[in-house]
Amino acid sequence: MLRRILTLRAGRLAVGILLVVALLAILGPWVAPDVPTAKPLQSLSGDHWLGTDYLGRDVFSRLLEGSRDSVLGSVLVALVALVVGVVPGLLSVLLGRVFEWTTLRLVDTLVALPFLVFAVAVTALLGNGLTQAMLVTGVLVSPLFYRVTRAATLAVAHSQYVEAARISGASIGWIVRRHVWAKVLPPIAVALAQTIGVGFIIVSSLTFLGIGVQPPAPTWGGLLASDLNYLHYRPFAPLAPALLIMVTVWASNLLADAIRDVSGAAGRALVDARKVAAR
Amino acid sequence: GNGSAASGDGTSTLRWATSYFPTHWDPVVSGSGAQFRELALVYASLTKTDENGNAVPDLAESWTYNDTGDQVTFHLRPKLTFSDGTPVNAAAVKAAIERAKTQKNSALFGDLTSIKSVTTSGDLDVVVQLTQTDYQIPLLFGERVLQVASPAADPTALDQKPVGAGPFVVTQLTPGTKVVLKKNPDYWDAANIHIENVELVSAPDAATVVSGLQTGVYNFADITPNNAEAAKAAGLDVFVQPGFNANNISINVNKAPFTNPKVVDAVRHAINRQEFVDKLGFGYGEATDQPFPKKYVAYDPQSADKYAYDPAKAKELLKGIPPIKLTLVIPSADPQAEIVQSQLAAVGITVDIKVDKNWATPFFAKDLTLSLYGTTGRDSAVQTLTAHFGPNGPLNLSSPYQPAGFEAAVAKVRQTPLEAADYASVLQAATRAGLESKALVFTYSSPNLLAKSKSVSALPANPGHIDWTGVKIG
Amino acid sequence: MTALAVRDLHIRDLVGDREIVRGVSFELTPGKVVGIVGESGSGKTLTCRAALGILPEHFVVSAGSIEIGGRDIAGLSDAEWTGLRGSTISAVFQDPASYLNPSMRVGAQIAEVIRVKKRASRREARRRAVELLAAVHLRDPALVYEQYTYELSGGMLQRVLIAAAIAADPAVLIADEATTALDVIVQAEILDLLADLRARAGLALLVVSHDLAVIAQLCDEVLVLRDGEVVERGETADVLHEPRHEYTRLLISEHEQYGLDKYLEAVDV
Amino acid sequence: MTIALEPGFAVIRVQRAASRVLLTVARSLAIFVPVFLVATFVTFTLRALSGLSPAHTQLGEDATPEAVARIEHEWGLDEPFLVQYWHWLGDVLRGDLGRSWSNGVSVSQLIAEGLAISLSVAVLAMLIGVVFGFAFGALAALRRGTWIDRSITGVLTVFSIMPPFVIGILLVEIFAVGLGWFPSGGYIPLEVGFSPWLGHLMLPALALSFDAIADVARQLRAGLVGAYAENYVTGAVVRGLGRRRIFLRHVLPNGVGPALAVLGLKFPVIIGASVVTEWIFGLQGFGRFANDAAQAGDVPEVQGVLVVSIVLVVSFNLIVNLVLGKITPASHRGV
Amino acid sequence: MSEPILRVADLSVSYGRQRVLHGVTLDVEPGETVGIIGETGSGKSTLARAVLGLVPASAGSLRVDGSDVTRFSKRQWRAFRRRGVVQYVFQDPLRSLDPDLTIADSLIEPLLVRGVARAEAVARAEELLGRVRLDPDLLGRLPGAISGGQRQRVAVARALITDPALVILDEPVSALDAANRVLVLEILRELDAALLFISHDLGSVAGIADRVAVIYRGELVEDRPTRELITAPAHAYTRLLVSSVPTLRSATSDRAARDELRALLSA
Ligand SMILES: Nc1ncnc2c1ncn2[C@@H]1O[C@H](COP(=O)(O)OP(=O)(O)OP(=O)(O)O)[C@@H](O)[C@H]1O
Ligand SMILES: Nc1ncnc2c1ncn2[C@@H]1O[C@H](COP(=O)(O)OP(=O)(O)OP(=O)(O)O)[C@@H](O)[C@H]1O
Ligand SMILES: [Mg+2]
Ligand SMILES: [Mg+2]
Repeated sequence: MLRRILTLRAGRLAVGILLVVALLAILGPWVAPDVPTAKPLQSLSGDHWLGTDYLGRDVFSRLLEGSRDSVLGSVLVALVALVVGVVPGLLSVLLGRVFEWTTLRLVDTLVALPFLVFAVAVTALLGNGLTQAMLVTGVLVSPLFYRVTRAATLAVAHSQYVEAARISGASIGWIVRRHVWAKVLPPIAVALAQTIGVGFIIVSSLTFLGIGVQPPAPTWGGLLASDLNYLHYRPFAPLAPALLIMVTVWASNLLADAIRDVSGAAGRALVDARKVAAR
Repeated sequence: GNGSAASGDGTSTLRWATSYFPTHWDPVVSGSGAQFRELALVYASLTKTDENGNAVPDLAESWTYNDTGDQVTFHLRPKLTFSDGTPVNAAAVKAAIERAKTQKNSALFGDLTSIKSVTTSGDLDVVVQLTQTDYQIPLLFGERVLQVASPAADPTALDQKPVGAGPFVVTQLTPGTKVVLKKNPDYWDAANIHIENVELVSAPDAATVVSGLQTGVYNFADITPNNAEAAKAAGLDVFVQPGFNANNISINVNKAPFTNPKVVDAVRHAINRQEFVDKLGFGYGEATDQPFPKKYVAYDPQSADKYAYDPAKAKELLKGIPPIKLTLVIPSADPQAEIVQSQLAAVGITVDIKVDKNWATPFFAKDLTLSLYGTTGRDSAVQTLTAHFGPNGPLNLSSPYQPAGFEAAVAKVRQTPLEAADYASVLQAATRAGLESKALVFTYSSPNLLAKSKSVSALPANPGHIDWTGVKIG
Repeated sequence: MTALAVRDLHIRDLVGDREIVRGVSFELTPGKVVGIVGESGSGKTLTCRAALGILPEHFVVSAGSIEIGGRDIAGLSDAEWTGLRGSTISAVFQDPASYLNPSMRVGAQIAEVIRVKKRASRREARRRAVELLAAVHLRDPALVYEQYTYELSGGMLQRVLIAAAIAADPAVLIADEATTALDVIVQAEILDLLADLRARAGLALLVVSHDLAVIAQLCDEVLVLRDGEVVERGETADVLHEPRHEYTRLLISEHEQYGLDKYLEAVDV
Repeated sequence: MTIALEPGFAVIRVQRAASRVLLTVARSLAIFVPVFLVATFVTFTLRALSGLSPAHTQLGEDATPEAVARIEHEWGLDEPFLVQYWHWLGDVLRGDLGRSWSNGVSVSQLIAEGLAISLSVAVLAMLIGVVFGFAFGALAALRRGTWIDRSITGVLTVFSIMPPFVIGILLVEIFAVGLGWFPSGGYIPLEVGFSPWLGHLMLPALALSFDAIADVARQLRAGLVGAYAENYVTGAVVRGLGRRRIFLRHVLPNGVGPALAVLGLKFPVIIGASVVTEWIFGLQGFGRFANDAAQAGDVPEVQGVLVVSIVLVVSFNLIVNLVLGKITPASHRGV
Repeated sequence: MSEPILRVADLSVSYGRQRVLHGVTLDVEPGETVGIIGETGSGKSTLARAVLGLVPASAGSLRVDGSDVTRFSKRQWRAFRRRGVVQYVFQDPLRSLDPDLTIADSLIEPLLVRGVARAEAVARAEELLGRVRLDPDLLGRLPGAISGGQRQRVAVARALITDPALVILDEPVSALDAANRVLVLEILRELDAALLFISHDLGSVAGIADRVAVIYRGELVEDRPTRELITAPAHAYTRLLVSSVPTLRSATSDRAARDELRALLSA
């Protein structure tokens, strides 16, 4: 799959950017230069590549330090959504009517809720932690996974080749392993990539509203939100975190598109066609 | 800048964006210090303060103490009415004081412990019997504690239909967000009120308040220090309304590790007050180790710099004590906490910051070990002192602990008439006694920073108050 | 006068860079029926599409000519094509459901053609559309008019599609595998209907099928296409009796070995 | 014969339309009721878990444990959980969302006041989203593969990856502070005048519409491109219909479905994002109310917010379904 | 006389309230080829699905290869299917092969399910490919990468891999062109298994079936040797069918007769 994604230019770009982001997340806190605090709100200089923040901390180091939480945050959102969405999505097709009905109603509920309002409200009720905010957001975006999984599973479950397998005496487990998984995984991967993007935007919006912040732990969203308060001193300061967020979201979307493009029979054909054209 | 976008209506309208929009419009119920400034648009008090913080007449023309100082009589101005037509008389004031003492959800009865009873004498004289000699009462019955509402109004309805005898009358009120007022022609000093209309709204994100002022959406707003430069650059008047603001680090000496006085002292010496000013003040505010500004009568020069910034000494004090880990609990994200964290880290104390929406519960139950608080102060210095240092003071995280000698010093102040020659020294002695408290480390006083469009004329510089007397718009 | 003349048509795939149709010629006069048979991918549909001016992207007519009503189609503008289609040449295809708009009542799709091509009033168009639905042997045409595609069976849809195709009285109707997906009984009905139209309105028909027997039902002349080339052509009876090309012989033997023919012959004899 | 049939047409048509509307309403209700029960129950449970209490909002610096207990009793918070839920639900069904912990005002009233503003903004945002979304989407689809298509897609991508608060602040800086075209915030009721009202709504609506524009345009483009590839378009071409007619009558109705569906989903998103925009633009609407309620830990307000948003979204979906059903009956087949 | 491989007795099947088959009785002897003919929606596929246990019978009984399967539980069915006595070929070979599995994987699935070792199964698959005239090279490809005719032969091979006694073919040739059709029919003719050949086109069944059963609106209206059925159809529907099948020699001549029969049937 990855190899196929890499045959697309957009796919290479997306994977490249996300790799850098992942590296930032893993190494960021380690490589962040431990610059002592200095005069607050300096603009760019040799000592402080991106200037200093309102407490005189080096913005560049803060961005690096913040990478892990920022990335983990949206990955956590996506993972929560994945777990909460995929399993019921699969089971809604394979288990009985009662389960199907119940989960469908629950998903209808979640979809009906205005995202941020709910995230804000529930985080208020659950206490003001980044983790709470993430869990809530994850649950709120889980319908995407539920629907995607369910749709893919439904399509496969009613296909002739599954019927053919049943006629050969295959069990449900066999059918899922052999026929369903391969069809369900690509749309889940698409949803996962999309959700990481959505997660970034939502988590940063919540941070802007002051929800889910646990100072002094920096996040890109938090840095962006606080930079907006000092526009007069450092007008271009929000650019760095904003670009990081936007590029990451963009790369996630690109990746989602690339996965969509190369998955399934049509995707294979596309990739093959490109290979032929390249020769 | 473009100031004309929304201010073309000619009449003098004050468009005020406030970050402290009152949650409740009944003065007895409303709890926070900053909101009284807004409530004062509607409600007048018995007294108010002048530029020096002295009590001067408001609804009461004058007042007289008996010889023992345990009874004070307020003489009301004649022929005043509330905006519902009810006369402002001694009965009304008596009712107001009693309501503040007895109403179930009153936030004030803690402030009124000196009041034994209230009687009327004739139509205009209110006689207040005290439980002790207390010459602070005229200061007490100012904006903070005795905004007088009409006795004819149903107290439960006051929140939505405030009826007072203040300079303005509410015409429309959207709870929590917006209130529209017009000038009260029956206000005793109406001749000096030149503003016709007021629209008070709850302020948006701090970053956009200045844009709002700049584009004329508002013409008056409180701003955060970081926005002061921008506001000036946008051609706005930026000024500081003097006040009694003081931020502190609250410490609970009943809990480890602060049961060890050395740790408390270490914290006292670890705090670099100037850093707060430098980083958060943007040229405004000043370092302080007392809950009073320097020029105020209660400020005790002798106590200045008692625990100066001395990290070496702090480290010295901590020697031999096992590593300390603390949780600093605050109600919302606050850079002060980050500064405290880094300063304590510098002397080897690890601090975790925990933002807890439910902060008030443990704080007022005195369950926290370490927290931050900022007071807006009170008109009566004694009140400020007891709130911080008294055994039951709400701001004393270490209740019932109080510093030795504090109780006596405060009693002495109460017994000293305000105009007595030694009033200042007695008061300062009480401050000195209070500052012995291990429960509080004062850091800096954040300024009451305001920005206004140039069309709004300067405000009287009454500390802690926003007084519209004489202010013109246009 | 020829209604449709295709002369030595070549169609080229620009992307694959190969010629897919190589030298197809035939001529249709009013009332005449020409059939094209051939295996899958032999270029039957591309030939039809070329005549309709709707070749898929990157396919072009690389040589030869097509004339519709005596007019060469090379260099026709968009507007001219629009004027020609529907009122001079029209077509029906396999899978009729997909060739009708699923979100419009089927009757309205016929009336639409009449309104646009015949400049008829709304009422008049509706009246004519109902008449057309009756003319293609749909029972209860007024009800069918109000229905959507998903409410009709394949046979009914093919009739509706034919009604829409002939609504503006074209001279030529192209039927590309128009009966392939249908039940044999329905197929016979549609073939009978096409025969009717040809007899009654003098419609010239181009019938495409991969089943020689279907062609044999209707056509005066047959073209056998293989790999883009005409391997056999002639009067239907001649081709059936004296197939010259091996592929034609395969088509015939399929029917003789596996079809009904052998039993029917027994009866005939 | 045809004349006799005329009334028949009308009757058939009306019957079909009526039954379609009824069916849609019934279906939406069938979804709504369980959704409502589940959602309210969850929010109520969260309240119980949160441990928030009206006492502190009210008592401020005077919160002794006894005073807290007294106030909680007054609010009925010492009753068993299910009893509380039952009472609350009963009240909600009667349209009473309870009273605010901070000031005892009826939550329904508070929300109603804010909602007028938020809905004005949301509707305007939706309108902008629809107009620009459709214009961009249609243009990109009609010019698919050209530089126009690519640049529209590029702009839309930027729109969709910008966090809403960044958009808001940018708009303020550009259109209010920089160009001075619109006020930077605040709200003027419609009674005062149409153009000041609209002027105040413009920037927040614009900020909210970006995401809608991007998604609607993308879906519309995909839908239209897909519809153009369908056989019925070939069918219409072959019948000799003109480009414009094909676009309007055949491509658009069939390609618009996903865009409309997305539009339906955008409504909750816009209401949600209003939490941010109203905070930036100083609008005292529903979103600001939600934020304030949440920040203040005022549980009845928070619950009211949730209930109202569910009702809003479900009713909006109902409208979308009805419109969708009118435009494309195919949606009834689940196609 | 040996027991028939399939014995359908008085079978009725319903989908919910809708009765799709009523009282169908049909025997298939080992090695025999029986054609099932009927119009769209007449219930042909339903009959096949009932035989495979994919839809339950609402009345009547089914015996397959000597076992009464009418009341089989899910578990019994699974065990029975694994024996591979009955196999099925779908109309559309593209959709009956998993697009993500190679031809080899699809082919050997019935054996793997039974627990046969992979190597053994692949060997068997290679052997079968020869019988359906396919190149063993194809084994590594995906269904999308081979032609329609080849796919249908793969589907046939897959059905044969368990050595079934009965193969049910649902419109196996109607999506194929002439050459492929002939090829598949030839392959089928060579088989020893009994065939149940379903089609709406009498023409495609006539050449291969020993007997043809006609289903009309859920009822089996005629069940006779092929020649008899074609030359002397008894039921009106069968008569219309015979006269509707396009043949090389019939022209529009039977038109009048067809119109009459249509009128008769729609009455
Ligand atoms: N849109 C298209 N894109 C790419 N190739 C095409 C397209 N349409 C047709 N072809 C190719 O052109 C050739 C001729 O196709 P055409 O559709 O004319 O065949 P046909 O004779 O109609 O076949 P069938 O009987 O399957 O309909 C085939 O090889 C096909 O692969
Ligand atoms: N799963 C199902 N649920 C409900 N009804 C069904 C189902 N499958 C088939 N039917 C109905 O049962 C009837 C018989 O269907 P069946 O598929 O057996 O017909 P068929 O003869 O195979 O038709 P075709 O030639 O089109 O394949 C039809 O009316 C069909 O609509
Ligand atoms: Mg074709
Ligand atoms: Mg079938």
